[in-house]
Amino acid sequence: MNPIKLGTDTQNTWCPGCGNFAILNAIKSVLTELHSEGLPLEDVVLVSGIGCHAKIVDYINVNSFYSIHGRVVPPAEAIKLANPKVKVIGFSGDGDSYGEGIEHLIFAAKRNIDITMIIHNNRVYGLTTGQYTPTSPLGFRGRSTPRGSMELPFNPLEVMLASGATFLARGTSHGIDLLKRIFKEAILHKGFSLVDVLQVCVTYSNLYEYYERRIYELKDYNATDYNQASNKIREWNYNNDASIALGVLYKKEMPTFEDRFLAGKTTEPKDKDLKIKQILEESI
Amino acid sequence: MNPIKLGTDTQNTWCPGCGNFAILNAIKSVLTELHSEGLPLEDVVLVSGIGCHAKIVDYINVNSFYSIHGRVVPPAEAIKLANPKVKVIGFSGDGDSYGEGIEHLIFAAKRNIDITMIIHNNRVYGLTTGQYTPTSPLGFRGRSTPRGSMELPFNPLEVMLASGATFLARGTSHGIDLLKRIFKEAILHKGFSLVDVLQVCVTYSNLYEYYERRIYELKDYNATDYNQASNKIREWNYNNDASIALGVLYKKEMPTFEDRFLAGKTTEPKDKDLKIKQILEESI
Amino acid sequence: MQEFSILIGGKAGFGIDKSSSIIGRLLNRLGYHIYIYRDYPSLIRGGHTFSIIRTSRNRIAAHTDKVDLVIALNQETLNLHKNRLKQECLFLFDSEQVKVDVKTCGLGIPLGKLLKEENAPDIMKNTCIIGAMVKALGLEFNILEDVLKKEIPKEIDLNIKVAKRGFDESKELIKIDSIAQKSLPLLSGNQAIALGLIKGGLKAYISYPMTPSSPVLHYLAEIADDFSLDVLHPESEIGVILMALGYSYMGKKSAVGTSGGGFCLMTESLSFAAMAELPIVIILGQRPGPSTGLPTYSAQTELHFALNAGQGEFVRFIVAPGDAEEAYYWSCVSMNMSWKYQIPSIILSDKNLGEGIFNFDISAVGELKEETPILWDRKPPYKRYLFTENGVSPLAFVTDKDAIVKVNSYEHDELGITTEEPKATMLMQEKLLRKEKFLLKDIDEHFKAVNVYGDKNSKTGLLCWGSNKGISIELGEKLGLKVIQPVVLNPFPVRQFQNAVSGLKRLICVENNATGQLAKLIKVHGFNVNEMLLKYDGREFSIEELEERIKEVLK
Amino acid sequence: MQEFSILIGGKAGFGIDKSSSIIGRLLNRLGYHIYIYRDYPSLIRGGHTFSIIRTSRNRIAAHTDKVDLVIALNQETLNLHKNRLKQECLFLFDSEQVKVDVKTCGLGIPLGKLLKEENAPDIMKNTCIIGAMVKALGLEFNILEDVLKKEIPKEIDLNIKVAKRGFDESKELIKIDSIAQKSLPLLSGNQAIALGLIKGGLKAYISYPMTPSSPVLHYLAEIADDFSLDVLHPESEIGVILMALGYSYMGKKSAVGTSGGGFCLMTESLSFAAMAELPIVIILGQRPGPSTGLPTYSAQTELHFALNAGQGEFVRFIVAPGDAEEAYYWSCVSMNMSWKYQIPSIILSDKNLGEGIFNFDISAVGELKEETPILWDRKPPYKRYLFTENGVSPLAFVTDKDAIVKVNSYEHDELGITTEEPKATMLMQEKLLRKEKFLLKDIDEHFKAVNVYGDKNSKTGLLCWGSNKGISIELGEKLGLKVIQPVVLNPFPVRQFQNAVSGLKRLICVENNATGQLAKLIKVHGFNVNEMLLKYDGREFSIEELEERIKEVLK
Ligand SMILES: Cc1ncc(C[n+]2csc(CCOP(=O)(O)OP(=O)(O)O)c2C)c(N)n1
Ligand SMILES: Cc1ncc(C[n+]2csc(CCOP(=O)(O)OP(=O)(O)O)c2C)c(N)n1
Ligand code: SF4
Ligand code: SF4
Ligand SMILES: [Mg+2]
Ligand SMILES: [Mg+2]
Repeated sequence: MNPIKLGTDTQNTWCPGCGNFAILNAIKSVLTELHSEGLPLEDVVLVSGIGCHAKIVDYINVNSFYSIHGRVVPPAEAIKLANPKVKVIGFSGDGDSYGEGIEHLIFAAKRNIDITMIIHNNRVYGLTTGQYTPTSPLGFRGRSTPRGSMELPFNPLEVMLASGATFLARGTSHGIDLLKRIFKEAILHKGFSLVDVLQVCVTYSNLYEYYERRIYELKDYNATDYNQASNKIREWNYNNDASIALGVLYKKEMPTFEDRFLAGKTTEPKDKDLKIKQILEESI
Repeated sequence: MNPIKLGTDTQNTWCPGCGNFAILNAIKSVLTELHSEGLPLEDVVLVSGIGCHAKIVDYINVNSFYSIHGRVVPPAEAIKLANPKVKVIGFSGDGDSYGEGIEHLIFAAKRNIDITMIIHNNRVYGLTTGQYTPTSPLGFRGRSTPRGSMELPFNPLEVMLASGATFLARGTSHGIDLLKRIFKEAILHKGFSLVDVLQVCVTYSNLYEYYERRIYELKDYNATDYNQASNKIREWNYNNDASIALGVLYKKEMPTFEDRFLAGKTTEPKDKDLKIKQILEESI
Repeated sequence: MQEFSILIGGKAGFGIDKSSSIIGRLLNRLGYHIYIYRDYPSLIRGGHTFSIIRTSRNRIAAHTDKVDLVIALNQETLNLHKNRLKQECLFLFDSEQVKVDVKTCGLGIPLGKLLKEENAPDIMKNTCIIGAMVKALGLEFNILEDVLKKEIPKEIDLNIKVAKRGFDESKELIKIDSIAQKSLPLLSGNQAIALGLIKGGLKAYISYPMTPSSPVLHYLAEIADDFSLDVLHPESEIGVILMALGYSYMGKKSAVGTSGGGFCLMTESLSFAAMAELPIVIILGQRPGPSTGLPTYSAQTELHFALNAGQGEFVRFIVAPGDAEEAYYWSCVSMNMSWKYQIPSIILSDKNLGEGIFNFDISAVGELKEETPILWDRKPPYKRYLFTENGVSPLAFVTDKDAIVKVNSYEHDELGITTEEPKATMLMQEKLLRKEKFLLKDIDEHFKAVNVYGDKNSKTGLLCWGSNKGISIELGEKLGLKVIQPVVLNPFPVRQFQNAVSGLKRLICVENNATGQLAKLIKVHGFNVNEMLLKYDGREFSIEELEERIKEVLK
Repeated sequence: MQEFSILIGGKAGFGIDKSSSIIGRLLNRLGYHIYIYRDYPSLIRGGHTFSIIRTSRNRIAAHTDKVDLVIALNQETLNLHKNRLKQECLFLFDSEQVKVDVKTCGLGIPLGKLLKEENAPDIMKNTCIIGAMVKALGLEFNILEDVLKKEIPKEIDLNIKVAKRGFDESKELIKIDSIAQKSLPLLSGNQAIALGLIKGGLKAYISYPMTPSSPVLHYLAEIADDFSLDVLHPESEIGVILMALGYSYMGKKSAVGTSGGGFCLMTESLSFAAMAELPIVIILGQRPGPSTGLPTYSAQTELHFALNAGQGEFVRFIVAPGDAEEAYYWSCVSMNMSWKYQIPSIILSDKNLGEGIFNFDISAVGELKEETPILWDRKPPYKRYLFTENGVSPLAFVTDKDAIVKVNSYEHDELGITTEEPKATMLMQEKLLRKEKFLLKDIDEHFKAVNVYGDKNSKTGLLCWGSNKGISIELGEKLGLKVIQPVVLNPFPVRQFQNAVSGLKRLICVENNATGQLAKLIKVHGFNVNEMLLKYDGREFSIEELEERIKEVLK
């Protein structure tokens, strides 16, 4: 195995101190690890949406699909179906995938298709200069809500659980070791996995201290117990002042969509033209 | 109060035996009742999407907004915000609102805006001649899935609960009395309410007998108990062979979006031009 | 007999559609050419549905108002269509459902009674009356049997029995001869598109149901196993096109199908496809709008939308096939062009083309093969957006060793990494747009992008596009007019079009819309039409109607 | 001084934008006309951002490449922009960040040190250097104070202190006089649009953030209370436009704002709005595409998309204002037209118009008032889609007694109930399209839809649209050319345009795109341009650049 160069020569344009750096570093280190364990990097595809988070694909020297806002999931699914041996990792924002494109997340979870979604959940639209998102707390003063947002956030992990996701985890951008462990486990999980990363946006929603006071890592926890998972996931609702559990919150083995979908798949006919001819003959 | 004529002269084009008739009759009778209790019918707006279900608005002689496929919820929300005294009832299909437009449902639930959504959940795309939907069982053979659908359905009530809905109920199209009771309670509920109607499509997915064997009505049930509701909602997952509970499954009092949003609202300035002039002066 | 038409009608749910296929096949096997026009409202049971099966010794692709035989499964059919009959009493009807007034006329069959005697379900009424029709046309019963086996494999024995009862109850009304002409396959335009895409190398078809394109989804789902296709129906049209782009990123040829409303939802990704240079073929089945409009009827209203959809400026290939052979041919070519130039292609179809039934003569289809796109020479470093003379960069795909394949919706450099530099932007915009010149040259030199029919010496031209091809040719020949049909609509084949119209004194444009969309398009290229014959009630022109309107302007 | 330009640059996050507003206001108060060009990449901190504040004794709306003063908050600014300076050493810089090579030149201020001494945060560097600039321009300190109070209400005392330190550390480099001209308000194009909509009766503004239109959302959210507006930011652009249509159904005037990608997602509802005859105003802020493209730069690439977006055929009103007054005026008119004709209006803006800062002279804006739509006469039965001569049906709204208001995306009858009848379809399609004739007449008779400037006797015309208005006028006047600017782009004001170009020998078209979209549009109406001066790198033309290109073609 050659030493690998995972960085690109592109200038990084995240704000100094941005939580995205931790995600970038964690994923690079996980990819390095997986590579050293035998995963060819040409079998990896990174997909991203539009937002600060999405720039991550410009910084990693691996196949990538820089999609449009809110649309990380459908190309990720197709890439998996087109070649199930490929590891597909989607990077998305809370505006991107919990807002504009939530429907795709729900359906990917429902299908239990084997892709990994890493959500840079900074609870703000960073790149468009600070508006509230679906996970911003009630009363969040952003540029579209100067009087404070009028809606409660939803709990994305709860929504994902209800939709059928088989791997759900939470990390923060200031706990890089945990992030690495979670990312690796998520990528290796066979089925739909989502990691909600409480990523600190130093510019528009600096919750560093807020999180510091509340987070704890799960210990002695059975992630395969649905009821326990459901309760743990609902412990903190992204608005109240409860403790915030970090780690793998839920995990279940289930048939994946690609297993079902590709199961009966035949190999391509040698003589396509002959088949077409047959069809035509039957149409007389 | 004059006797009211709720029907239109339009020819009904549903298949004979279609479960939509029950929904039509139930809602007409509820409107009649509400009218007799003092609700002016000009304060009611019906909104529908596109699909067999959606034709319902052509058959009721009340204000209506016949929207496009998947888009019942956003106009319904706006209508409520534009005039909070109006009762807004949305009629949608499982293809319409659980498929094409699921994101709007999630956000309306999240906002807890006071509209009522009645889902004609026949678990098939009726009007486009029988394809699987998000609530069709695994293996459903529709025109787009001749080998059987490859995905588990999701449980729409579970997704709605996770999204923040404050009123969730289930009825069937062959239990019209229950439907009437549920519809009325849903309409009177202050907050986002959704009724999942297991509506039989006699042509493409005739589950009449399947339901007949499994349904039961909730008795001695406390719909305000979240845990009980959560379990009850998950008792039948739209795919397994469990019993199917009917009635109001969950109910919670919460501030509505329009309460919050319109709370600080000022009345329109008498002299708009003066205000504009002031702004201009401040811009020198 | 030179030509012959049958109208069959009843409520939706009576199997009118199936019946028309059976009748079409039957007459097809007698050696006639066939065209079937289907007219049905947007509902599942009830309402009024009818089909006109027209047969002729010549190639046809249009229906006539007048028919030779009406088959009425209900009263409404007779009431609505009686006066279409060329000869007063040539109709067949369900004598239990239809009351015939004034004088006894036509031939009534007691369908309910016959079915009951055979213990057959109501849904077989159509088979029964088709049996009766076979006798009425003076044909042998046995020719129906095989057709029924093909069309209704389920409960075939009972169906045959029931048909035989109808046959026995009937009598000859008119005599149809079989003619010595080879029978050609019958395909809907949608089937032809599907097969053309397969011919072009389709690997994945992704679609959300929407009339009039859903039949492509249904058909490809059915034959998916035969061709090892991935056929998917995901959550929405937005999901559809983005999935398709995911496939094409992986080197798997993909296509999507929809109608106007769904196409709207795809426009953002159309623009993305162009920027990322991801090949994609879009079937855009037109129907009357705006908005939901008349879902099960036809229109030609999306030409300019297709030409201009999506933000930013980019190259797209747009074709409007006019019949099954062209649908097959140009669908394959669209796939080839999308991959050769890494651009989106749009196949402009409509309900009349998609759901009409045509004879399909593969020998009349030009030479076709799936083309291989330009591939990377495997010399690293791989540059996904390498600048080249014609703007097309060689392709590599994920899992190719030493190739890092980065596609991007932002403006990007050759490696696919985001850039906002003015100079880089300019160069990349020019790269994108440069393809058009080469594409146009390619089309102009290697394809018949503009067809000419009818009386080529006439000074009057009938200009048409898409599904008006068949009717225009027929009337052009009849009335001695030159017929011009551009199939490629973008990039517009100006030279070929110029040749086609040169020498004309007068150009009459026939379109299924209210504003004259093709007329407007050619105006940009400096051509003018003299008259526009427009129809925008959702129905296709009948021969009589268009003939009259042409004659009016020729007066 | 006739004119004077300052460039201020640094990293994003340094407050360059705010600084340019402060500088603009300051100079504005001296009696100069102002135009500010903002150039920034799509990132939040870092990168390179700059603004050019141009002042002149005359009205201007364009920037020059050459500037009189550069204010460099970092090294990059100096490196990149040094050679723009008219006089070599006229720059101000942060002496702790910027190394000046060769000879000591320019004026360095130790910002960090000064801030530290005042215990002020880093973010106030810009205030400090602006203080220094005030001295450098030979101005009194006190004129800055009031401007700072307006622009930075937070921690104003510290800001003033810090500015004063900069002032004291500085020295006069050049002398700017105040001139005896009334100061006009400064507005961005986006603000002017917002205020114009309010003038037109806006009740609800709904938007999902997207550059370059998000500032309209931010601004309206801020002033919502003052005008009792409902300002909403929902889940997606699809939700946005459908909510807006819900409001307009209820009789509340609504508008939405977006850019190309978001507009794509709105096209399905644009078509719906047309079919249901629900008024709606859409702000479409253009930026370079295709796809995500260059989010923070500018383009004029959506003209044909706007003209043709949405399935089916329908009438839309499209305007492209060229400066703040026009933005205000035509936004109000758009709202009026949408409600008068019950059609969608599109305000074609772009980043340069939307985020550029202009002087706003309300006295130069034409007569304007919010118009009342045609209302139902309250005689039942109410027919939402009553056939009328001009196609416009009187409006009633929910809660109106005895009116049942049914709107429908399907083809429908006068009551709003679905129909699929051919005759009814035809009539309803004609009703929809009939409005265009009346709208066009209205525009032609009551509005200046095509503006003419420059040397009206010149035989050479400069054709422009949207944000190229200002630069075209300036150069037209300088070079003696006639300038033609159609503001209404649909329905196209052919008569007025004809008048504007009549007598011209030569027409030169200036556009920020790569294909010449306006040139193509006028071609449909029978007009041709002789030359196209196109720019498609996302940046706006500078005076020098366009002047040179014009001179090149005039040679
Ligand atoms: C269809 C569409 N709508 C809006 C935008 C503008 N836009 C770009 S990034 C963004 C928000 C991103 O927020 P999030 O996903 O949370 O990413 P972050 O910047 O916070 O990492 C928006 C609204 C767009 N590019 N496309
Ligand atoms: C954007 C868009 N996509 C697709 C369609 C076609 N379409 C019309 S109805 C329908 C399915 C309706 O299914 P459902 O909501 O379950 O209603 P049902 O007919 O079963 O009552 C579809 C896909 C459409 N009208 N618009
Ligand atoms: S704005 Fe926030 S999320 Fe974006 S780069 Fe800066 S700190 Fe990170
Ligand atoms: S297709 Fe099904 S849902 Fe539609 S009208 Fe018929 S029975 Fe009802
Ligand atoms: Mg975010
Ligand atoms: Mg359904």
